[in-house]
This record gives sequence, structure tokens and C-alpha cells, in this order.
Amino acid sequence: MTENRHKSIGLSDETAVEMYKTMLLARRLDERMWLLNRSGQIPFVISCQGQEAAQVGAAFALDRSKDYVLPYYRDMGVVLSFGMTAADIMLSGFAKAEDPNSGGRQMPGHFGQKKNRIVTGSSPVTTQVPHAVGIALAGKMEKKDLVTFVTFGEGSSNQGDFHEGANFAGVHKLPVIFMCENNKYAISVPVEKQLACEKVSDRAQGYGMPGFTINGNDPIEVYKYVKEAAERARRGEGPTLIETITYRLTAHSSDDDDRAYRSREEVEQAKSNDPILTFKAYLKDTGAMDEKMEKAIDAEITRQVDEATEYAESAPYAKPEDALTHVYAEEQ
Amino acid sequence: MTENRHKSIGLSDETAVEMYKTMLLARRLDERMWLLNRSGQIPFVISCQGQEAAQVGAAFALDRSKDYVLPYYRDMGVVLSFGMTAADIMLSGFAKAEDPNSGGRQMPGHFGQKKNRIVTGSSPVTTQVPHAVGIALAGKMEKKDLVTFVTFGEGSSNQGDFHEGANFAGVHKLPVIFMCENNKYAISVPVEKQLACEKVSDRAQGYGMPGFTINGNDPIEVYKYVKEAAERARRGEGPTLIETITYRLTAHSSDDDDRAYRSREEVEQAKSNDPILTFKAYLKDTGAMDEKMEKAIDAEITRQVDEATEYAESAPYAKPEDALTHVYAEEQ
Amino acid sequence: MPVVSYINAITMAMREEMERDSKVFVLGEDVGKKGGVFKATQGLYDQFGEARVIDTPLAESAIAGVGIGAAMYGMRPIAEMQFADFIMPAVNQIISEAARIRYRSNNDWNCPIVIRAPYGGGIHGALYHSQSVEAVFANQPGLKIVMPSTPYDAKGLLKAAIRDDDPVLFFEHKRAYRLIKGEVPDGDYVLPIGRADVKRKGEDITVITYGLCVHFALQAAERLAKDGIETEVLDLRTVYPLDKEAVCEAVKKTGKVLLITEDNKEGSIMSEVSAIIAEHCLFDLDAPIKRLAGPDVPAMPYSPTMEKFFMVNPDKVEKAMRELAEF
Amino acid sequence: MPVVSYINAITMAMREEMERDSKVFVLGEDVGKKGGVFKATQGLYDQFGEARVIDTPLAESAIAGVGIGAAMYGMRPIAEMQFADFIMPAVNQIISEAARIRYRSNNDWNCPIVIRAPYGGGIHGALYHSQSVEAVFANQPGLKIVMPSTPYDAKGLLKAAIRDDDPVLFFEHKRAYRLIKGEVPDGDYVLPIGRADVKRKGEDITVITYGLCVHFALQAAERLAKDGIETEVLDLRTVYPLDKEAVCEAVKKTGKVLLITEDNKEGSIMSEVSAIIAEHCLFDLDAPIKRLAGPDVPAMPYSPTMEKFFMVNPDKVEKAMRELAEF
Ligand SMILES: Cc1ncc(C[n+]2csc(CCOP(=O)(O)OP(=O)(O)O)c2C)c(N)n1
Ligand SMILES: Cc1ncc(C[n+]2csc(CCOP(=O)(O)OP(=O)(O)O)c2C)c(N)n1
Ligand SMILES: [Mg+2]
Ligand SMILES: [Mg+2]
Repeated sequence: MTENRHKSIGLSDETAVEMYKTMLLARRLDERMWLLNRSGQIPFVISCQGQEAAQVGAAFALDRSKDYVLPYYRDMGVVLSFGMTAADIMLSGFAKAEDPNSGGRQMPGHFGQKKNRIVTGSSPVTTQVPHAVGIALAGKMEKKDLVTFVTFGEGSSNQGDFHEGANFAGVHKLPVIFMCENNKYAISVPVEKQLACEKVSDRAQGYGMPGFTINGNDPIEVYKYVKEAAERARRGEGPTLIETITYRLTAHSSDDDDRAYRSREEVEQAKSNDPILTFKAYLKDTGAMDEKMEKAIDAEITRQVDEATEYAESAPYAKPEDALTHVYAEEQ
Repeated sequence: MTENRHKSIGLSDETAVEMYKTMLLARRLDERMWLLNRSGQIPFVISCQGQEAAQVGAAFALDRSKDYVLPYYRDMGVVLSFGMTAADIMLSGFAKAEDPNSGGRQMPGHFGQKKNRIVTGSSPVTTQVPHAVGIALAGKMEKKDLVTFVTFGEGSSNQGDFHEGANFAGVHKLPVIFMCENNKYAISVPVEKQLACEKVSDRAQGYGMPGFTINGNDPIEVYKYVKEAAERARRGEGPTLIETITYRLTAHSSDDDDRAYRSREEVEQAKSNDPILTFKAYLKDTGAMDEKMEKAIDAEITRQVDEATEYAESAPYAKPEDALTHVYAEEQ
Repeated sequence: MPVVSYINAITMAMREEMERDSKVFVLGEDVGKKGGVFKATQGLYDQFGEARVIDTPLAESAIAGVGIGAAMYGMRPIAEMQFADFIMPAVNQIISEAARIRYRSNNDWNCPIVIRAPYGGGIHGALYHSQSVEAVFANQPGLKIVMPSTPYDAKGLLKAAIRDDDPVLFFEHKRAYRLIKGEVPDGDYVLPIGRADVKRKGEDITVITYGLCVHFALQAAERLAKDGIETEVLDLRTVYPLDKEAVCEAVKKTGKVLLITEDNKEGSIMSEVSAIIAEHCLFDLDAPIKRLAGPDVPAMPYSPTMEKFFMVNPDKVEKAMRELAEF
Repeated sequence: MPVVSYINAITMAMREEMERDSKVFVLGEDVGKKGGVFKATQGLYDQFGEARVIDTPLAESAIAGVGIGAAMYGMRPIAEMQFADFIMPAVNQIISEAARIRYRSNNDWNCPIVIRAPYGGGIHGALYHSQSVEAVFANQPGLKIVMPSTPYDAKGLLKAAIRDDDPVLFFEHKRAYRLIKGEVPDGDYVLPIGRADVKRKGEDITVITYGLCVHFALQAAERLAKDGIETEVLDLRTVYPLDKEAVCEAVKKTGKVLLITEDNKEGSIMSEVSAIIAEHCLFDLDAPIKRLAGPDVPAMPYSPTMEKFFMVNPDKVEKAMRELAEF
């Protein structure tokens, strides 16, 4: 039998299965979005597929009752872990008025939900990095015991805002976890043309913080490193940079055709390490989940995705003139 | 007798003395500018004082017939080494029409002189870093054997443009030398509040390049490291990051009063390591320069500074309406 | 003359200039192997190789800044910003550097860079893939901003931009890319930067606009023509610095002018056009200077209802033109 | 009422707001120990400590971005850009983020940050320490841009900006800092953002301007008054979004209007003011809408001859006002 690694780091079987459920929900929602896109029902999808383990492993390691997350567009696993629902996601996919992220104003993948401390994001990459630092600074000033968690792709780690934000957090020893989801490509540009360093975590020492490169396909490993980083942060020991090695299993987005720049063999190879499959196998091998549970989970998630889709599909759009609201605070 | 370190790295006595002369000229011009400023004759000075060894040591290690330099505002030692004259500097101090840097349009310290491959600079810090990378890229495309040399302060190494430029150079293995003149302060902000890393050179590995932290008060050491970096660059082995540890002996500029943020003891202590004094002592100890030469050099430099000042003082300003020229290329 | 799409005209211009001058090269995100997210650089990587069609790291300030360095050296870089919305991290390099290099060096250095970017809405691009960004730069002497409306203009103006000795921002309407087709000569020609172009002659009302809205105006003009109202349509083509003479001439012809931009209204290019008219040909006006523009909200929302509400379209243009004609 | 300088009014506003609300804090380069390069934050470090008066690393995008993060959390950051010219690296954070946070999140999040920066010329600051940068931002709904001319306005408007629930750019004329003095109440008061203010009443001509030029206009108005010409001087105070009613009212009063900015002419705030007039009160005009502004060159040169040529001053204002009066 496979070694039980989740128990040894304090994760119960129930929590491990909960993580799996969240990963699977993310995956199934994502898959449904592609179907909806390909059948012309929604204009755009951008995927989490292949990165769910890193996202969910990390999110579960945080305090989901008080920490702040600043996810990037692929982080469906993070936002589901932090309380966003399947319906919320679908409302965003269909751009409906009730979408809690933006009321249908932003494309899917532009997360934000204040009640769950999911900080509103935009399209220009990496702008969220200094925001995470600012929230951590505010938390420190207000003597709150909170950690901020911010993610970005490896390509995006080349933006100036990564450098400036990371250095600021380092100087002020702020409770920020910087997590790079290195999926080897930035759209068509492979990591060798993107990064002059071998590992994104090589950059950590330039900001006086520890840096780790870990297996992003393993939610247990990610959980462990993020948990430790969160503890360091809460002890006042400052930020951490964690690079999770993953692979993007889909094209960049519904507008991309990845055959132009990567081989089918490479993609197939990656699919054999699909974290949904490997984590499922692990849970079964360790006895945390049996065949019956697996089936039940599958059915339950399918039901959730169906219901969410139906709900969102029939929900109303915002009225045209709603485009005029919320530019500034309303006058009292 | 002191160990002769310049011979051992291939520097003749003549060249070593030439370096000293250039350092001294920079110092004396700078001192004169302060006098002119304090007597109300020029509106602004920003100093090289304390950093001449790093500047001249580095510039002499380059090929001054073909390499490109992108100096920052303190680099009088660099531009004098690359062919700018005392008169040119003074014309800029007095903002006269004949100033080759800008025709009196920019403040002193905003160097630029195409014929000497001194690339025009601006005030916003660190913007020159990507330019150096672009010139190196162009040189490579055109199969020219040139190196670009770019400098900046340690505070400025926190700008996004440093990160983005360094990474670009690393990915494309471009012949760029990034030299940080770490003088311990960015205006009033000490290095501990500025940098989360211990050494600016800690950042090199994040860009896949070698990084060194060296004694910026020793022109021979700086020469050696920059020479090696230039050789690596010419061999196609890519960029290098060199941090020279120096100290700013004056206030930040003529508009600053440094007593608000650093102690007089600290400044006095630094003055005892003044590179002009220590290098002079070294040259005399090694026999490269004798008392007579020293006197002659001193006299010659005083003459140069006097002449340059007189020339610049009596040179005409640009005509008011010259402000309208050179916005775009002239129509043919 | 062959009929080609707006985007193909742009690719043709780059290809021909790269063939003509070895100093011309392309850099940007995904411009190489993928040929650009819109395929504007398609084929160039195969033809010219990766040394001249450079997939850069994801960092716009470096794309601009490295391009500026190369341009100062004497190359002719064409830098692509993947979407105009993502030019913002490069604003410092463009405004503080590119625009000021000639001036600050008293003509010693110059910076012949072209920065291309797809802009504009109506493609379900939401807030950050729909914006018009020209107004951010249209107060910076030293820069030129070109925004062509037709394939013919796109090719001739892009070639002019590449040969220009100063920095040029070249904004391409992304919805025009495949929607707009037109005749484009195969061979070499350049069009003058800084000159507006009369796209339709008329004596009753004048419409001044640029980009995709030129087509909306032409469509609306056809409809009005059926009712005997003849519209002069002036396409600015270069939105900074503006062609003041052409503006005044177009106004004088009819005395009634409608200014159209797809950008937000307040502080747009049309503000300056209006100010030019009010300064130089006020007494030629028979009606207030109307502006039709996007509402003053940050940018176009994603949902189809709100996107449509924001976007200028031929119906909105027609309505505004009829109101003006009846004034 | 005590007479204080423009810069002291600004310091007072910050101090009072920091005393009033523990969520208010200051961050920027050299704002702490040194008290700012112009001394605008002098004394705050001693009074409130380094946790609330933060000397940041030299990185403007982080200053803005960290401030924005803190503001989203619920703090009230006052970020200082050392010179307005150095706001350019932060444009992405300001335009793409601060301005759009409320809108893009459908009112779920907001961003109550104030970004202060000294702007303007006439202090031998050369190209990069003299610029007016407001036009770069004056097309971005979601932002407010305040540019006070007097100590009284500076204090009341800065307090309003700090309490505002949306991002405010607050540009202070650096030459006004010590040159301009005026009466300022000791206690608490706020002035409304978005409202222009009539600084002088008159029936013959109208001058619309903001910042230091308000004082030039008032000085010139005194001179004209000696010859019986009475000038209405409207101080915009908030340059984005503009107070359209006040503009139209001021124009209607005299029918002759001069618009003044120290920025380059093309694409300035005054373009929009002119466009508002031409759209809403064209028939109230008895003369073309004249603009007095800096020339369209990148920025102010250093040498005294060229700087003076560039800068607006009372003599230039007087000349333009007399021409208008005689029209
Ligand atoms: C500032 C900016 N430039 C360009 C883009 C267009 N763009 C969107 S995603 C992307 C690639 C991002 O790659 P990476 O950071 O590796 O994340 P991944 O998509 O691989 O997860 C690009 C270039 C953008 N959104 N923002
Ligand atoms: C983008 C930008 N922000 C702020 C400034 C104002 N400023 C000029 S020099 C300086 C400090 C620079 O410190 P450092 O990089 O350490 O260089 P040093 O002056 O110490 O040599 C600052 C903040 C500037 N010139 N550019
Ligand atoms: Mg990636
Ligand atoms: Mg320094």
C-alpha cells in the first residue's frame, strides 16, 4: 500500500477527500465551460485544468476564515476552496447580473468576492502582487493575524510588479505567500524563452525570503509547504516564494490553439500525470476513499455542475444601462 | 612597499595614473560645481564624490572605442573616461547652448553624447537598464562585438525596469554589464529599508547571470571584475551583475541636507576611505606616481577645471525660441 | 488591386519592410512561433527567423524599453503590445523615454520605434481587452499616434511609421482585423503620417472620426444619403498631433459637425478636435459641436447587454447624424 | 484666520486626518525621516511613528500597488510620488487597478487611496521635474483629479480626498508650495471634490484655469481692472471629472473665454473644457475659445531662457486677456 503522506502532516482522511472533491469540482466546471464555449453558449473560457492540485493544496493550507487570497485567472481551485460556489462560477461564465465576481462585467476567471476575502482581480497580469503586499501591510498595521496568498504564472513573474511587490514584502517582513504556478508556458512561449533563471524560486533570495520549488501535481506536498509558509508568516518571519511545477492541460484559453507551439506527445505525457487521476489513485491506495465514495462524489459533482449551469443559463443579464453604475461611490 | 596589484592584472603604471587623473578630474569638477551652486551661479549639482573609483575603474575596463555606456546621474567618472571633456561638463552645469548632453535642456548629470557612445539619459531612475539591453541586442543582431555597460544606484535596483531588463538580457545571453553603485542611501532611505536582500548581487541568480559584490573604493578591483565581465560578454556568455560598495560623500544633491538622516561620524568615517586619497596613496606606495607627478597632475587639473568653468560661464544660452526645436525630425 | 483584410494589410507592411531593410525587426509576446494572438505576425518567424521575430518574456516595460534601446542604436524595432490595454506597464518607457529622447538630447539621439497594439471593443473582450488608450498618450509631444481605418491606410501608414525617425504608436482596431476588407496594392507605397483623409464628400453635415467608427459613419452616411442628406466624413488617421487644417476645412464645408470616438467621452481625442474648431473656425459653425462617444465608465463590460450599450454602432451614429442634420 | 503657506496647508490636512482616523497612513520615498523632499510630510514621522509614515523602497508601481491593496482592505493610504513626473511607472496600477476596482467588482470592492504628487514648472526643474501630468489620467472614469490653487482649497480638498471612498490623484504645484500663502482655518473643514470655484467676479471676460495659473490670472485681472476691464476667474480645482455647470455658467456670464493651463496645449485639460463649452453653450460665445498653454514640446527645458519661454506667466496671461477683451 502507498505511504500515507497526508496523515503524517496532520491532514485527516476527510480533509484529504474534501480537497479531492474541490479539485474535481473545479475540473468538471472547467470542462463544462469548454463544452458551453464550443457550442457557442459562452464566449470565453480560461482553464484551471492541470493546476487544481497546486491551487487546492495551497488554499486548504490557509486559514479560510480570515486569510486573503489574490488568485490569478486559472485559480478556480483556490476560489472554490474559499467559498465561491459552482453557481457563482457559472454565473460568471454566462456573464449574468448575479455573478458575484463582477455582475457580468468581467470575463470568467476574473475572480473577486469580498465576503470570502477573494480580492477582485483584473486582466493585466501581476498587478495583484503588490495588492497582496498592501493587504498584508494593512493587516499588520491593524494587528490582525492574517496572511495574504497571491498566485501568478511563471511568465508573469517577469513583470516589474512581481519584483517591486516581493521586495516591499521582504523589507517589511510581511505575511505574504507568493505562489507561482509554473505550467511551463506563457501562452506559446516556453519557459526557457521566458525565464533566465532555472527556477522561479531562485528569485527568492533577491528579496530576502525563502524560496521553494515543489511538485504542483501533489496537493499534499503543496499543502505542506504553504502551511509552513503561513506559519512563518504568522510568526512575523515574513514572506515566502513557492513555485509549483505543473502543466497546463488545455490550450491557453478558448481563443488559443496550442498545436502551433507544443507537441501532442508532450501534452499526452503530461496527461498521464494529471493530478486529478494521481490524487484519486493515491486516496484509494491509502484507503481514504473507496469505490463507492468515488462514485458518489462523481455523481454529486455532476449534479452540482448541471444545476449551476442551468441556474446560470436562465439567470438574467444586467440591464443595458446598468453599465453606467458603480463608477464612483453613490452620493449619500 | 604595497603589493602592486595593477600590474598583476595587466595595467601599466601609465594607465593606472591615467585612471587616477580621471578620478581626480571628476572630483575637482564636482567640487567646483558645488562652489558655483553655493555662490548662486548654477541652480543644481548632483555628485559623483565617493564613487569615482567604481566609475573610472569600470570604464577603463571597457573598450572605449566601441562599447556603449548608459551612465546614471552620478557617473561623471564614466563619461570623462569615455571622452567627455571638462568643458562639456561645465557647459551642462551652466545649462549653455553648447552643452553636448542636451543643449542646456536637461539638468547636469543627465549625460548623453552620441559620438562617444554615451547614451542619453533621463531623470526617472532605471529606465536606462532596458535600453542597455536593447543596444546589446542590436549589437548582437548586427554582429558587432560590443558590450553595453549600465549603472544605477542600489535604491534604483528595486524598480521593475531593473528586473525586466536583467531577465531579458539573461534569456538572450546578451553582452550587458549591470553595475550597481551601492552608496548605502537612496536620498534619505538607508539600504536596510530599501533592499530585502543582503547584497544586490543576490539578485543575479534570478536572472541566470553571475553576480559579484566588490569594493567600489578600489579602482583596480573594479577594473578586474568589469574586465572579466566584458570578456565573458564578448565570448557570448551573457550578462553580469556587479555591485560596487561605495559611499556618497556629499548630500544627495544641492537640494538635500543629509544631516537629517545620517550622522556626521558616519560620513567622517567614510571620508577616511575616500578613494581619491587611498588610490593616490596606493600609486605612490607602488611607485607608479611620485610627488612631482602628483603636483603636476593637480596643477593640470586645476587649470582644466578653471578653463572649463570660464569657458562655460561665458558661453551663450540657447535662444528662448530654441525651446521649440527638435521635437520631431526636421522635414527634409 | 487585390482585396485584403485589415490584418493582412498590416502583416504585408511588416513583411515588405523587413525584406526591404535588415534593421527592421519584430518583438513582443507570442509574435514568433504562434504568429501573434491575432496572427498579425503570422509567417514572419518562418521567413525571417527567431533572431528578427523575437518572442519576448512577458514584460511590457522591457518590450518597449529594449526596443527603445535598439532604436537608439539605429535599428527599426516594431514592438507589439498584445492588447492595447497592456501598454500601461510601458507608459514610463514610452512617455518619459521614447517621446523625449530627441528633444532632451538636443537632436543628438533619436528613437525610431513603432509600437503596435490592437485596441477597441465589440468583441466580448470586457474591461481589459476592449479599451481605447490613445488619450493617455495624446498629450505627449515627441510621439505620433496613428489609428488607421482601412487596409489601404493601414499598410501605407504602417510602412511610413516604420520608416519614421521618431516613435510612433500604431493602434489597430481588433474588430476591424477580419471584418474590414479593402483594396491594397501589392507593391510599396507610404502614406503621410499627420494627414487626415476625406473618406466621403458631402455638403450637409461633417463627421470627424477615426478607426472602426469611420465605417459606422460611412454606413450611416449611406442611409442619410437616401434621404438627400450628404455627409462629409473626415478620417483623422493620425490622432496625435492632429491635422488642424483638415479639421477646419471639413468643418467649414458644412458648418455642422459631429465628432465620434469609441473611447470614453471626457478627455478623448475628440475633446481636442472640438477645441481646435472652437479656437480656429468657431464662426463657421451653425450648430454646437456634438460628440458621440462611449459613456464615462471605466471600460466596456463583458455581458452582451452592457457591451452593446457602451459601444458606438451604426444606429447610434445615424441617430446622432440625423439630429445634427435637423438642427 | 492664520495665514499659512500652500505646503503647510497640505501638511496640516494630513496631520489632522491622521489624528482623526487611525486608518490614514502615509507612504512614499523619503516621506519619513526626511519629511519628504519638499517637506510636505515634515513632523508626521515624529508624531505618528514609522509604522504610519513609511519610507518605501524606490519603486512607484509598488507604492501605488501596495497602497491600493491596503485601501481595498479598508485603510486610507496617502501615497506620495516624489515628483509627478515619476508617477509614470505607476500608471498601470492607477489606471488599470485603482480606477477600475469598484466598477469591475460591481461595487463589491473599492479603493479609497489618495496619490499626492508635486507638479509644475518654473523652478529650474528641467524636463523631468516640471511636468504637468494630469492629462495622462484625465480620461479614466473611476479616478478624480484635484489640483488646488490656494492653501485654503488645498487643505479642504485634501481632507475631502482622504475621506473619499474612491481613488483621488492630488497634484500640488511645487512652485506654489512656499510662494502662495493664504488664510486657513485651524480646525476641520472639507471642500467638495468636483466643484469649481469662482475666484474673482467680473462681467467682461472669463478666464478658466487651475493651479498656479489661477494666481497669474488674478494678478493680470488686477491690471486689467485698472483699465476698467472686469474678469471672471473660474478655478476648476477638480480637473477630472469636470464641473460642467460651473464652466457653462462662467462662460455665459461674459461670452468671452480664455482657457489657461501650464501643460502642453494639445490634448490638455483645456481641450475638454473647450469641448464642453462648444457642446453646451456655443451660442453664448462672442469670441473664439482661446487657449493659453505651454508649447507642444515634450517638457520644460532647464536653461533659464528656454524655461521662461515655456512657462505661462502673468505677462503672457495679461496679453492674452487684453486680446480677448478687445475682440
Ligand atoms: C500585462 C499583460 N500582458 C499581456 C497579457 C496577455 N496574457 C494573458 S495570459 C498571458 C500569459 C501568462 O503566462 P503565465 O504567467 O505563465 O501564466 P499561465 O497563463 O501560463 O498560467 C499573456 C501574455 C496580460 N494579460 N497582461
Ligand atoms: C522613478 C523615479 N522615482 C524617484 C526619483 C527621485 N530620486 C532621484 S534619485 C533618488 C534616489 C536614488 O537612490 P539610488 O538608486 O540608491 O542612487 P544614489 O542617488 O544613491 O546614487 C530618487 C528617489 C527618480 N529620479 N525617479
Ligand atoms: Mg505559465
Ligand atoms: Mg544609493
